[in-house]
Amino acid sequence: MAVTYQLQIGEEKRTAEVQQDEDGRVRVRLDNRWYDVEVQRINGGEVFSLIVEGESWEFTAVDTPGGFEVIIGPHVYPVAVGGMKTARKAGGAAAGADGTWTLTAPMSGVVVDVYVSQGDQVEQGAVLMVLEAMKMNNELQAQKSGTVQTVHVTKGARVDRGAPLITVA
Amino acid sequence: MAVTYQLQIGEEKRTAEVQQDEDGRVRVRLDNRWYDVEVQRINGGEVFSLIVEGESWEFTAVDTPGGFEVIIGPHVYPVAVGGMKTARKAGGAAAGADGTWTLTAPMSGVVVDVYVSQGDQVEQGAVLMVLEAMKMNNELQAQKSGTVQTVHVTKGARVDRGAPLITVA
Amino acid sequence: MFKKLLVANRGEITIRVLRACRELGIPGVAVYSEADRGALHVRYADEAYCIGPAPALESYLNIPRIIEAAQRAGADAIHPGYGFLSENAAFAAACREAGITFVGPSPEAMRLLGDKVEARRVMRGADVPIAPGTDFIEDPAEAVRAAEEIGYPVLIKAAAGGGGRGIRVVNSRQELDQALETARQEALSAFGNAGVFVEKYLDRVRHVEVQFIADRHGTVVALGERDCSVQRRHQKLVEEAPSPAVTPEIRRRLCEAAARGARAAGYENAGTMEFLLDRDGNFYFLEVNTRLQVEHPVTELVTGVDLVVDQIRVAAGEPLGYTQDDVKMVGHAIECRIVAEDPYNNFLPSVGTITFVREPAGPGIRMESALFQGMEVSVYYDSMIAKLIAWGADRDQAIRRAHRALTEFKVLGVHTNIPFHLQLLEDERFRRGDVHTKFLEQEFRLERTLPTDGIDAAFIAAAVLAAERDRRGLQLQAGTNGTAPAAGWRAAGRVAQVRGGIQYRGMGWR
Amino acid sequence: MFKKLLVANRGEITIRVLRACRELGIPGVAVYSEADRGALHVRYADEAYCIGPAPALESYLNIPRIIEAAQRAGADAIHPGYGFLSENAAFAAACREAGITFVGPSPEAMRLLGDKVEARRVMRGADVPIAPGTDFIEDPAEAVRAAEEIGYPVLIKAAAGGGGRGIRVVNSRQELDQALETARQEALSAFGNAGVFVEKYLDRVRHVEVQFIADRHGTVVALGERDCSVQRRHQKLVEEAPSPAVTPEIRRRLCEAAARGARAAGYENAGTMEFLLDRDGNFYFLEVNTRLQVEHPVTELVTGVDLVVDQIRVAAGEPLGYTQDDVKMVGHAIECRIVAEDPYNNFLPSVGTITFVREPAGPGIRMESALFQGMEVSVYYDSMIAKLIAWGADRDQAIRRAHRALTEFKVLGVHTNIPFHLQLLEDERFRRGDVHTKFLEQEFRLERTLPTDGIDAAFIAAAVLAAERDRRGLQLQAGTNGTAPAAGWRAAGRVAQVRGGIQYRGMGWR
Repeated sequence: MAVTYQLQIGEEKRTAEVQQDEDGRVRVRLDNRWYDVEVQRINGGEVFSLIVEGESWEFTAVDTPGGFEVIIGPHVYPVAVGGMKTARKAGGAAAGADGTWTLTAPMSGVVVDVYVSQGDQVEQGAVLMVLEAMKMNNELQAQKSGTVQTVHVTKGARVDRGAPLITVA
Repeated sequence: MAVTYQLQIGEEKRTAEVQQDEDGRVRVRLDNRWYDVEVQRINGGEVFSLIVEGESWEFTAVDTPGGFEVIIGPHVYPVAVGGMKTARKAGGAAAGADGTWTLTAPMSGVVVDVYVSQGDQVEQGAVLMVLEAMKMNNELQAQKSGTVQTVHVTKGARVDRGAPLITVA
Repeated sequence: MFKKLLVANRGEITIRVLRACRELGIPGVAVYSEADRGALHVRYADEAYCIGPAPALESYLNIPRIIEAAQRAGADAIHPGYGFLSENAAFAAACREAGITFVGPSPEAMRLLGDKVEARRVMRGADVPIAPGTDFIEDPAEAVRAAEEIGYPVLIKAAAGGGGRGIRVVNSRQELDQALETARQEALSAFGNAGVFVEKYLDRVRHVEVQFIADRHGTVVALGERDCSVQRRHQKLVEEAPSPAVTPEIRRRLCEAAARGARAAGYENAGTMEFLLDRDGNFYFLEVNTRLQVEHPVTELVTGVDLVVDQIRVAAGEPLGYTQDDVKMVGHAIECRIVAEDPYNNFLPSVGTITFVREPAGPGIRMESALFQGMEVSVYYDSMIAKLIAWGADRDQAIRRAHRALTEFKVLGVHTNIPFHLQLLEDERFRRGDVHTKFLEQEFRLERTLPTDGIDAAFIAAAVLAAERDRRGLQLQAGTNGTAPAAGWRAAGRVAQVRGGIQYRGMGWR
Repeated sequence: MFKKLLVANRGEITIRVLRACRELGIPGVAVYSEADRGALHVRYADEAYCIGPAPALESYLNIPRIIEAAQRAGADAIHPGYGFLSENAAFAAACREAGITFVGPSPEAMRLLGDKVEARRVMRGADVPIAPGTDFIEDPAEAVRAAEEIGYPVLIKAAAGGGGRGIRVVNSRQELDQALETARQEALSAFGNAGVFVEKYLDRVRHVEVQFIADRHGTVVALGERDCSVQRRHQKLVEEAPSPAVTPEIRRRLCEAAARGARAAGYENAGTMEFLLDRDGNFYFLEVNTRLQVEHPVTELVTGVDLVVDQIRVAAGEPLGYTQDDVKMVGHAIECRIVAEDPYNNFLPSVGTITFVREPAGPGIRMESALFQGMEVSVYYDSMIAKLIAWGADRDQAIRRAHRALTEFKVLGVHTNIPFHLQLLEDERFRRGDVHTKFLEQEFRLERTLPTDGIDAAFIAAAVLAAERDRRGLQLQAGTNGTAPAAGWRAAGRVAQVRGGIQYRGMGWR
């Protein structure tokens, strides 16, 4: 039995095929190359051990819309997975289906300053506002270039974690 | 709502009453004395935090036939609990309902020597046999004084963990 | 010795103090806010008392509730840890009034040194070098004269500030009037005290501080210096001992200055004198921290002294038991503060539940933390969740061990600054010891690169996970904070590069 | 330096060596049996290869499979750890033949020192004190003469034995003939070599050993002694450095003897020379362990040396880089071997799945383990699951820290000997340093007492658990190994006693 997926990390893309024979041996093809693979979930928990032709990797993984985040050492690999039958529904506050992006409050806090208004052009990485939380002023940046569509909050407002703050179209 | 239990650790006995009022406050009576008690299970896991009128205890617990083992620091308190509606069934290989006691193999290994035969009188603590496992010769002791009823194994036998070895009546 | 000691704090420092209590055979008492009922410091303590709701103002800063808990427990000593009430003279006074020993300096010494202008005066009198500057500025014209004399840029500092707060840089005459006015207003609103003064602004300097401890019997011992130049917005992130910039001769002068200053202030117990050190080996008094520091373990590792045990012993009136001549620094120690923040998203604090944690261990590694699986990292308290401290026979070994340990450290559920520390320890400038207090802000840039060999492993992992889910319905945790797939990431061939002497291959727990 | 290093071992020592590799920037390779697929050492390594089924004979003792794995990985060095193949000269020779550097002494030195009679001869020649005794005994009459001359009791020892194996005590002439015959037969069946010799039996002596390391360039350095007198059936349980019984003068003589002996044997890399030390300060050569010892960390903590890093460096041909004069012992270190066994049931090995583990940390504590939640402690391998090592400025502080750390150590799923260690560290005789190799067996008795205040807490806990189960169906793990409610337990008022300077109150994580 074999299944095929389209995988992507940043600019890198692979077509992957996963084969498992009767005695549990797993082989994975990335584009044209086959790998002998052994995976073991440790204690049914967060940690997986992966051995790929002698190379030993330890990873953990979490669900994301449209794929997984695979965490190896200090690095987080966001893997988009195409072709999965049972993918978690895409969506969520961060990335709208309509191509907009909404900045949400990463934690509860108080809005100290808002630097943009509706209609402003913003570049990815620009500081949009300052949220005070954990005794610190935290500058929140645009993760997308575009036009400010909505500013949901005003200076001095208390916001809860996850509250929409600014939408960029 | 209150429930009452008969508790015993070794020679020590207590009657315990547990009261919980609407806002979750718990009070426990041991014989004639009431204690204000706060218990919290940490992360739904193995560890409980118990605060008894300011004294802070951390414990873990496992089921035993007829009660619990409460583990506090390096100490294991075997608590027999009477009056529990949902007690785990007593029994198991170790203590027979008929008053016999059967020595079972604490690990897989090889029987190096058997020091007793059917009909022998043995004292609690006497070494009954030697089992080799983990590269060591392990002397297995009688946990009950009495008469050897059955010797289930012979010298040189390979035994699995849990296998009955010797029954004392 | 004390009958019972209460720690008026939370987190790793509370466990640090409770460990010292246990080693001394003194029962230890914890206090906790409603948010911390299940916290490790509560479980470690022999006794624990709730002192109020989650916000620190209502619990860990609540003096009456803490004194009440100490009285209920029958504690005859209180250790304040760091932060919270540790430099609050009113708290030390409240302890004294309640007949409880405050493990720290007297309220009088705390007040004296808490006022920066007073502290400068005392230090000047004790022949401790201070940066050129003024006393209180009453008249703006005075500030202008002083600034001209000192030479721009200058700093305007709040007398009641500290730890980098209440400081403004003034680059020219044009900025001065406005800056002075703003500084006064800010100082008044932040510290309840409008007093400000002018001080020379020193550029490209190192933050070097001397740990000292004094007993009631006249012994003052300086335990060498720590270098805390790796800071972001005045927040220390990496500290080490000894300083790569301090020669034995500078060390001798630093230690003598700190001891003179401590004596002049009538100081008892542990304290830290902070200095700025310029490239010519000149140092200038900055302030005294009248408490145990976050970074005290690096001093402990190179001197062998147990600062917390000694704090408790001298607070109980015991003589320190060693003198300046007994102090030898052996090897090198380095501390990495592990903070729950997202290094790739402007170091935003990261909150959530720790779903998995594995802490480093092994040769040369000391961990100080209160982490456990299931712990909530909340908005209420400081976001530092652990300290990783490494000792080595020399600086290079200490850095290698710290780096190795960072690769072992696994925390799931919140973001941490571990990637920042890894890159810093690989940085050639850092490894040469060539940093200053603005190094992070001006010269260091966190890379957003992913190792190439990890990319294929991640692809294989994702393919297997997808197949497992399709076949057997594999369940995983949902991603934290709805992290957006990082657009800025790019693959980079970091594998098998050797940079700054640390090889990337062998990053392990890869 | 090596391109890649394979560790032919498992468990904590493999992680210890892999950590050194990572700090040196050398990719590390693990091998594993089928039982160890999920083990920590496999996950820590950069590469990992399966070398056979669970039984050690088919995997960790399987020389061809290990050499094959090294060749497949392209490893140019193999570290054997301790146990398994670490003292197997044939393995060292097989490595050499395969063109792989064995991190340890030459096969020739291993063979020479592995033969006790040969080793005695070499040491006698190097002026190392040896216990009165014989060479090989061929003729029983020779044994009788020797025993009469030496004086009973005497030991009959297998020439090929070691680590306490193959030794019989003979108390009188009557026992001699029978003992000699049995010893020969046992030696033949156990070691494939019937050679035996007679040696003086020394009573109430200490086990003291000297760590040394030698490079290829003629440098031999002795790193001071360790005291390993706390043993049960020749199994070391607690080790410390320095020995409480060794004066600077004895230390100098011990170190000089060890260095002379190492030179005489043509020794390269790390080794340990074991001695018996009597109450008059006389010491007698016992044997040389031609490998890294379990207890090497106590030497590392007091000398600051990284023995594993140095082993790898000298195996690669580098000069050691320091001399005898550079070695300074600072403070005191003590190691507790944490073994999966039931101290209350005749120290029977305890097997099972680790369902929860929390390891100690904090000031002065170094942990070496490969523990994780979900780990299987199986019958196949050694039952030591962790090493807890504490450093203190003096012996008292090291003991207090070790004791404190033991109270923090929580392992569920198997029994451990932690209660034994706690009681040992509280024992007045141990705290005075007044022990010998038979102390545990002859003078120490593990108490089966439960602290009284814990009894009421346990009652309250059980009452609450019972109520939770009745109300809400609380689920708990089933007890391990069907432990019978211990009939021998009795309550005892251990609370608030101070014994041996350690107070029981404040036992914490109580």
